[in-house]
Amino acid sequence: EYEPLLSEKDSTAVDVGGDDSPLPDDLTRDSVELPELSEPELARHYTRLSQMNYGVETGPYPLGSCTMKYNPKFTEDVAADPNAAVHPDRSERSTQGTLKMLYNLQDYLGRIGGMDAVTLQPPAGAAGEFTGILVAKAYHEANGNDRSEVVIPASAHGTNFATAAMAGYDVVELPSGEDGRVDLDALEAAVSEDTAALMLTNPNTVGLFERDITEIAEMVHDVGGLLYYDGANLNALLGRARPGDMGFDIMHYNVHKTFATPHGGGGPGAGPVGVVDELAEFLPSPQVRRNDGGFELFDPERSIGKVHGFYGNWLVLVKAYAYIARLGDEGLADASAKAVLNANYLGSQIEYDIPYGPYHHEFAATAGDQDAADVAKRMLDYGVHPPTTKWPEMVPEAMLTEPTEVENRETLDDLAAAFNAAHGEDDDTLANAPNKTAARRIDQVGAARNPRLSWHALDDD
Amino acid sequence: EYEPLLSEKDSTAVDVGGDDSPLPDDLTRDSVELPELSEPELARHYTRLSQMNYGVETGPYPLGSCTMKYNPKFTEDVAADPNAAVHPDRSERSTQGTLKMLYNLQDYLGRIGGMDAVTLQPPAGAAGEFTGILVAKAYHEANGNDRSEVVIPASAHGTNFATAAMAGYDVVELPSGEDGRVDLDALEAAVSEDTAALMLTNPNTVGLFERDITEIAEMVHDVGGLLYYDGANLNALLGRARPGDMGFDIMHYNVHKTFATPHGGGGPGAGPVGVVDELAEFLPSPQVRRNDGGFELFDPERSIGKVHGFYGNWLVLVKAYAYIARLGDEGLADASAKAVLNANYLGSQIEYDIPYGPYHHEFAATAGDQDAADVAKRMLDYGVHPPTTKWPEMVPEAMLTEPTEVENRETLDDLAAAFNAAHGEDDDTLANAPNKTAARRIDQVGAARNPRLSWHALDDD
Amino acid sequence: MTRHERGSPYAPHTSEETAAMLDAIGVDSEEALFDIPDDVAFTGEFGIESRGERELCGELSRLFAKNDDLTEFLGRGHYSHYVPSIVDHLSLRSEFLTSYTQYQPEITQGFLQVLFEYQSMLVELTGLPIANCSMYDAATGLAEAARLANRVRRTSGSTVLVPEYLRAGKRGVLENYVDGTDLAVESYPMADGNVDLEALTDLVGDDTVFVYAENPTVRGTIEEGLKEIGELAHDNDALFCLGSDVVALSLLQEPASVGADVVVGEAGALGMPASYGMGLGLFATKEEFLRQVPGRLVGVSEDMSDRRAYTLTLQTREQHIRKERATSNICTNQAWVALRAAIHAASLGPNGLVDLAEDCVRDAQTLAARLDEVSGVQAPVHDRHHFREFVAHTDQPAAAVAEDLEAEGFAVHVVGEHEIQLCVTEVNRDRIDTLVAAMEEVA
Amino acid sequence: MTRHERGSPYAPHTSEETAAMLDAIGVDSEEALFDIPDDVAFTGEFGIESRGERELCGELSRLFAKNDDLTEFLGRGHYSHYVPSIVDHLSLRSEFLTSYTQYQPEITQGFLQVLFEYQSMLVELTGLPIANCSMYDAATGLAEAARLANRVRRTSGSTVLVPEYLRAGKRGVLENYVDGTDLAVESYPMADGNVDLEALTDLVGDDTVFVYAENPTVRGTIEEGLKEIGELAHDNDALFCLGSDVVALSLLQEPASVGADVVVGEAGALGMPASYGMGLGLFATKEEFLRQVPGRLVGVSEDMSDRRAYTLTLQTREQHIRKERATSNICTNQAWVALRAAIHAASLGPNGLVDLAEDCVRDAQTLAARLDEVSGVQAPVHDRHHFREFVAHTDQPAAAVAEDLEAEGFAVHVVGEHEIQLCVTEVNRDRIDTLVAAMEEVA
Repeated sequence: EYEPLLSEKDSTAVDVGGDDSPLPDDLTRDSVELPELSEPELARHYTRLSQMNYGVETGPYPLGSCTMKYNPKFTEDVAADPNAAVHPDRSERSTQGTLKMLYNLQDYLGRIGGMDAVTLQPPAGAAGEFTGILVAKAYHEANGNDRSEVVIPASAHGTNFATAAMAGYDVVELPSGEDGRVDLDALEAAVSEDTAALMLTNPNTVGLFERDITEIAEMVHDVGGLLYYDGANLNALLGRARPGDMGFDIMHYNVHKTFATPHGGGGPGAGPVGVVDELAEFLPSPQVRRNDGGFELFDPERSIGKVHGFYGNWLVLVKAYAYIARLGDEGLADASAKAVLNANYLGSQIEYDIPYGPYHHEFAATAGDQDAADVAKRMLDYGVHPPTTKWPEMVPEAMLTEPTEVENRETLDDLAAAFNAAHGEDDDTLANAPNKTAARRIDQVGAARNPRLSWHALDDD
Repeated sequence: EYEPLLSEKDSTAVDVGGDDSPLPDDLTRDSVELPELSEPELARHYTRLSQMNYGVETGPYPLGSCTMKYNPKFTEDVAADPNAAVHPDRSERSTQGTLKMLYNLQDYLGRIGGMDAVTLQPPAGAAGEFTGILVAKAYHEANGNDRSEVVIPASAHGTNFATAAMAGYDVVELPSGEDGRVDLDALEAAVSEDTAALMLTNPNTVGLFERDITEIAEMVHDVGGLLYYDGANLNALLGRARPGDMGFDIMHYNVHKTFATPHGGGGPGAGPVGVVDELAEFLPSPQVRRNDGGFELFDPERSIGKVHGFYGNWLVLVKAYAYIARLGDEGLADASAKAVLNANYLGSQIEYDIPYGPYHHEFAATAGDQDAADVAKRMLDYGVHPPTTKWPEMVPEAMLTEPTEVENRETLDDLAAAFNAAHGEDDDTLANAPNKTAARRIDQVGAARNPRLSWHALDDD
Repeated sequence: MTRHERGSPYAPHTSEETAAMLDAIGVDSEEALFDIPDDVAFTGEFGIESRGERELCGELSRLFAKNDDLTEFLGRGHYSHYVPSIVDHLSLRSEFLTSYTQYQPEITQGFLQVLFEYQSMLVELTGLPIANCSMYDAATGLAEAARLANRVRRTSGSTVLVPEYLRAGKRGVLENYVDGTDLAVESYPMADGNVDLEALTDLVGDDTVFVYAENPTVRGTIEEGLKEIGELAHDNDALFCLGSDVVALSLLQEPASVGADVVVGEAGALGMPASYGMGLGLFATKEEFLRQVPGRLVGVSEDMSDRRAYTLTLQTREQHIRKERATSNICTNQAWVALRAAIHAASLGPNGLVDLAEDCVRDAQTLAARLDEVSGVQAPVHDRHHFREFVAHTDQPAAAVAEDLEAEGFAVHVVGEHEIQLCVTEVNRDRIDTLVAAMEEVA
Repeated sequence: MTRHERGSPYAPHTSEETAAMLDAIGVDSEEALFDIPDDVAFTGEFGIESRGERELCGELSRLFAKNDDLTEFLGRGHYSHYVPSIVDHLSLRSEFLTSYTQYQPEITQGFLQVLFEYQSMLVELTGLPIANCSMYDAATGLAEAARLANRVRRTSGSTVLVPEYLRAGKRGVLENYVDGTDLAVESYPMADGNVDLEALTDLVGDDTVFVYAENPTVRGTIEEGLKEIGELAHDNDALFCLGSDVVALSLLQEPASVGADVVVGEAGALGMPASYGMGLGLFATKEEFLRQVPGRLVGVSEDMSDRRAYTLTLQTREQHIRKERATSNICTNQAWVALRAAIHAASLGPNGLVDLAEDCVRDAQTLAARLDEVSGVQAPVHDRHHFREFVAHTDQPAAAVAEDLEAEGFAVHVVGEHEIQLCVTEVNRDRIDTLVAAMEEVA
């Protein structure tokens, strides 16, 4: 099972510089030592490694809040179009195809989110959040209205907190209400003239719709703050509700969950940001707009500038566009309907308690007396990917589960069976799981205590 | 581990005909019943099935005489060029690119085999043999010289016998000499005025070079017969010997072994056939030749006609061409050198006897008192693909082993370790192997006794 | 890219490793391993220059760009349907693409199951209980069918009857395959595109071994007298062989229902783009001929744990066991193309498949009607239902019309002095308007 | 293609299954599962029409064909090298492409090992012991480096010094990333393409937190005073950050040897074709800053069977654990691009990598010399060694020259009123002759 490191297969040191070098020796390094292997050896290496990796074509991936749904194959072909492989410094005149696609995607995203203007530049969701908060900051500053706080529900994604801090804001954490939603009294207490923005996701991180969203928006707007929508859960609402209609001023889109772009083991992603008209002038540079018979780039009047060296993760944007165009209105609405159906069906079939509801595309079950992380490890033995565990903290021993619309009933039943099998097992069994995977339980503490982060570090062992 | 059949996942019957049909009901069938599944379900189905399949990127594949070597990835890209995806009935004027590649490949193959003309039409090696024998037959008939026999060494590939029989010839089987090569006395006895051809492979099927090839050729030519070269083992000789120089009149090329085209689990292949000048006029129609500034198709004067409905397996030919052009003279010669080196190295490391030598690209070890097929099954447990077993029959309990040039020393050592581990094991262990594979030993007799050849047949169980 | 500067980029040996291995063998050099007499040793050069991967990809890209960029309205046995992206992605998985024939079923269950499913789909589409896991193409399938008839024939006859309208390539292959037997191939006439039943009745007799008909015909017409043809054949102890393709089979009369003994044809109409005639021969037949079937068969069995398992079976029919008494010399077939066709068919499902086939009828009808409105063109020539393609009459010489159309960017068949043939599917459907406009210019 | 006529083609539900599932849940309809107040319910339409896969592929193919077919001599931070075919084939394996972040390491050892190997290659190339498994791009890498400096700074200062010649995009990102801190970005001047050491000496002081230099510079010159820059920074308790790319690193002075505290830059120079600026930010640093590193790190550990195993580690630096006290908000990074870069680097091996880098020097020299012979052009402008690219002076206005070149099929940068910049690698090397010919026409 064990696949050696490349460096264990070969290590070849090559001298650099010398008589044949095109550079004087003082401008070159001395040597490079790396594996030198043939193509057949590499093909086997990476093929074997791929076999030691779980993807969504291996089985279900119900990682709540993260999750993976099927990535349509044709979107890869479209993204590989050689005519689309252009350099970012080409003239606008010579890249009308690229600009048109970007324009269309800006337009589609605006319609889907109920937003007036969209930037495609942020290269991931967290970068989208950062962009959105910078836009909010620029807006307040433009109004001569420096504010110092961003309000965030305790159950929010960790990125919200980190993003606000990166932008220089103090974070005001909002405790959850008893029903799992925003507590309006707590919100009242939290917002003030110092509030730059409230960051919210809806449905929230346990799948509940914030029913009081209109009041929430009013409360934030009343103190002059802005409402930021974390788009992680927009996949629950397509065609049924739009952040713009709920009173949000800024939002980012999660393209892998909502628009089925592959996650590639951790990226690349894309985090387009939509804003209401009033904020459009602050968006990053450049944006795409129509001109006579074509498309052009322009810098919004009071642009915050750049959040990516060029135009973001182009290939990901192409795939998102292709997905949206493939599904259209009805397909998008159906994707949300089936995502919610699947979550509710799966929730109805498992023996663990689900404290909060009615939930939409995901639910947070509790492992109760069991350790949620152990339950997850045990589920690996049953051949499925487990849910997200121990988060959000408002649910003790949480198992946040999001099956997506692409699973069929049989697979959901398999998932339920895995949950239910673990439900009946003792702590010892769970603590020693998994047993059937390529690697057994991995020592995380040891990894952090004695960091070995390259094959060079292994030589020292 | 078990993956259900598509039909077990879904079976949907669709009525055909009726009011909406563009055809009257008497011209249509009544219904079609097939699985109706979504793309995500199909992606998982075929991905799982692929995981239950061994390919050359999984590990070594030393199936003697058949074998698999690494199939360079770029040849797939080249074959997928949309400009090459043309219909065979296009005009020659509009397919100059296609014709030029075919012309170049004819030319390359001629140089490599020492042949004067080459047809690319046969869609597999066996079809190449058939083409070659039909050419021989046409030649003899054109000389008013009907002949009835084809002489074939007992150790030859089964296709040789079947091919000769398909073409209407009687087969004269030639026993092997004691040294494993053609016995000249036996050959003398076998050839006569009735001999249309001798079919020979060189190195032969236990890897030995037929040292007396010049005398063999003379003996066959003296009675007016032709010498046919089965190209299965040409991969041993590239740049060191050519069938044309040895006196062969006709040959086919094995593109997957010699030129690294993928075997696709059983095809498509290609079996180009080369002939000496005298036989060129009998080759299948059409051939490609140069004309003023371009390329054109033509029918050889006394062509045998067609052996494929169109022009053969185009995609395979493109890949073979790309491989040859990638390697060039030195690469091809080195491929043979390393194939022979690897076979000899592996042979030197195993504990089984190898009765015949000096061998080249492959060797036939004997399992001795063990059952060769059982040894092979046991090798599966050691994670490698086993050799071809029980063939050729001249070696008792033969294990014909051909590692190819793409294996490195470490992999060859792994293979040797698998051989040697089995060598020390008892019959019971071997007979119960494999134990670590997705399926255990499969009942072949039962499969043939009670043939169930479609999912419809399973319904009857 | 490789550790030895010269030589094969796909051989992993460093010179140190080579030396160590030679040492282990006990020889001094690679040359010492070759046992080639001097008089046949090759000391020359092929004169083939090695190119780097990048250079070669560029070279071949430029080479294929020499093919004109034409919209093809071409069929006649080689068809283009849209191949869903999933087919490429899944079939290129190296576990499938780089595997050999399934001689070790325990580690090749995946491919065996795919081939079993492929056979099953053909069984469903033909209504015949046995389908092999492929022939090279439709032509070799037909030829093997005639040879099967020869093996099982109950008559002393030797005549193989084929339609007057038959691709020359198909007939040529058939003639070569029966060259080693005493079978002789003869044509029967067609009437307005379809089989001339009266003429066929006159021709079929004691001497007839095999009657072949196509549906749709090579001219795209849909046959109306299949049952009668089958009865004619059977009444004379001949086999009835029907030629079709995997898309047409999903809509047209089920071969079993009209008495077909063997079905051959193109299964590569699914799974493959236009590929210069590369095909996938389908071959299905009745239970009674099982042991006479050419080519490979995948069957179900059990493993030692009594679990269902797949394996190549009935191999005693095959050349590697039976040698000169084999049913055919075929071994390598078109397995990977069959895998692609199976994935394509599975992607369509029965609804998609029937829809696709119905569109083949409708599109041909639409295009024929559009062309019929063009002055100087009458279409279709045959007063029949059509599938995918049809013949049109041109007042101008057909060759000139085709040449002019080619200059306008379209490829069509020339099938008579004043007859062209056109094939339309979803891949060129949206070019109908421009084709008609071009035709108005040139006809 | 799907069992429900309308709706998502990627949702497998038949209407029967949907009904059964609703029944199991105990509701009547999908609508009943949505808890959305009427006042915010959306009842309109997006107006986005669904297209079939085939139609959409055609539509997008035609769309991208609107991009002109130009030969690009473009660089300035986004580079095209030939990506071996193996990179595409292996990286597209769905086990890699469709996996999520490795939150369950027991079933994602494969990707973790790839990322560990990627980190290791960067450690080798930079000489620094810590490399993360990616930033979004070079710009965000630089920006995160400045933020790291801010967290670890030993001075009370707040000045971040960057070169006068710096891509505007890179500087823009940096400014946004330090917007929430009290850091301020200032430029230092360049002299003949490289760092003006004297001027920099004058500028660096107590207030300096971070000194950034690039090698090669954005104008393609190879820096000669790296050691001095590093010493200047360190003498003032500032961090020295070096920007480079993964190809250049294999040839030019090793960052560790010139005192770099952090190395950032483009690793996407390997593994990716031109992709409109999509990048792969490399980030390497010293051991002492380990716990301040932004982004993900893969480390080695053991499993319960004491076998080596890989895992994401030191996650307490990250946002999902540490929230507002995280080192950065980054979570999704460019993992798959890193995988591609690693496969590309492994395909090249150290010999191939160094050869490639040396060619970057030679090719730039060749092209500059060729252009210098063209009347009206002087190249290179800077009397330095160059890597991949260089600035040329044009007697005509640069914008006009670039526009005329574009009409001839070439894209170049305009970097001054009379300055263009050109980048050459193996992918456009064979177009040098035609470029020079075009330049003779237009210059």
